[in-house]
Amino acid sequence: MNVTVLLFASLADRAGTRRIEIGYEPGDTVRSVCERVMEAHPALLSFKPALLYALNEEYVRPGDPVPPGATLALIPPVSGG
Amino acid sequence: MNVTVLLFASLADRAGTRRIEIGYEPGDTVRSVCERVMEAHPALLSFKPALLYALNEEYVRPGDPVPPGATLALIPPVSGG
Amino acid sequence: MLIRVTGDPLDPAEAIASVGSPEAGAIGVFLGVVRNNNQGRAVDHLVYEAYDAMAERVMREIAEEARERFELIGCAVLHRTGRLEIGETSLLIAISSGHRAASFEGGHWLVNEIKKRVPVWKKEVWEDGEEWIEGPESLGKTRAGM
Amino acid sequence: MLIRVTGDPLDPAEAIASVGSPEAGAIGVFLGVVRNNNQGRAVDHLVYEAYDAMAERVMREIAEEARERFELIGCAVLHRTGRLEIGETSLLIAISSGHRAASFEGGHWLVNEIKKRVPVWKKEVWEDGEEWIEGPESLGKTRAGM
Repeated sequence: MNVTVLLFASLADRAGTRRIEIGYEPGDTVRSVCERVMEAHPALLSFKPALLYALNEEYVRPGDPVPPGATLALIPPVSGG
Repeated sequence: MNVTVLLFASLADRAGTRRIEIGYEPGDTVRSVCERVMEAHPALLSFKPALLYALNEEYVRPGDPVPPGATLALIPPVSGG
Repeated sequence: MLIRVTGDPLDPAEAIASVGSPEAGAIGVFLGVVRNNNQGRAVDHLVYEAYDAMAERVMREIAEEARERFELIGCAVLHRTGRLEIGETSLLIAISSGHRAASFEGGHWLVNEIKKRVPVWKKEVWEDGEEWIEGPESLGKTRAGM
Repeated sequence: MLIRVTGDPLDPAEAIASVGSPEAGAIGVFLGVVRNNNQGRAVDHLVYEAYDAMAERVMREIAEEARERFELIGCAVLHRTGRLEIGETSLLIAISSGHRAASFEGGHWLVNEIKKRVPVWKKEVWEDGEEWIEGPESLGKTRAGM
């Protein structure tokens, strides 16, 4: 099973993609998945301090578990309105 | 010359008219004109404590002079909006 | 500035268009609408009466003052008169500003001043009677005084 | 409740109609519109991007919370995405309430929460470049960090 990672705005521009499929590893958390994404796309590292995370469309914390098949969104600071 | 007195809302209903022409007297003020109106229409007396006054479409005070030919409006507490 | 006392229905789109500007980042709109109840009584409809010419003059004064106080770009104030049914709009305000805070603070101030100063009166008509509402809390007072 | 993220133009009349109710005495509307300048730079146009499904979910949560907090009757929140020209509406809110205070306080709260929590991002496009605006004051920060 994979985890789907969604990128938006400047992250999508920098990574050159809006969507990354990454292999699930037992015990995965938001933090561990995010770290593997950053290893594959080191250009995203500088964004990390400001990111929020959403798992299946709900905000979650870095320590929260990520089940296989989940969708994890990396959310840069929002600027809607 | 006359002074035109305008009545609105409950005052107009009570007086049975929206407009009263009243003779001008030298030295007339808002207060003196208003008193002559109330003498002619005693049913309006109970409204007096709550009234504001407008002379030629601007709020004025009871002591302000009323020139001949002026239009004096008796303004009950407003309730627009 | 769009300032109007009218017997015709009020159109938010017209008011919004009138305050549009390339410098505006926010537009605030307020509609006062006829509610089916007031102070516990069922309202059938309202009748608004205005001292038309003076009402427009006072609305313009208030709009000018709001523009200065809140650095508004555009300001529209419209009041309807005559018979209004439940759900119809009696008061329509639109203001534009660079940023959003002014559209809420300025709008609130404008509505409050309009309700205090503009010579307009409303008559509530119930199934079994009617009464001029004079002043913000007058229902009980007028009755007691009469 | 009318909650929508869409690429189509936002229509205030639709939002106002959706919050109408015989119990409503006040309707407040807020439009966030594209301004021709930001922090001293001339803006040519904006591009809004949303995490669509999540944005609608968060907008609905915020609307429900506003309804409870401010005793709103109806609440509509619409956000537009894609390319927006100067003067076009990016955010449209309409709320109805029994009395007017809630329409200003509730509206202000709603806009603030939407700007904090809804996953939407805007890109400013100038004549000579473009940049994703991330966070309310990010223009300077992102530049410094890049």
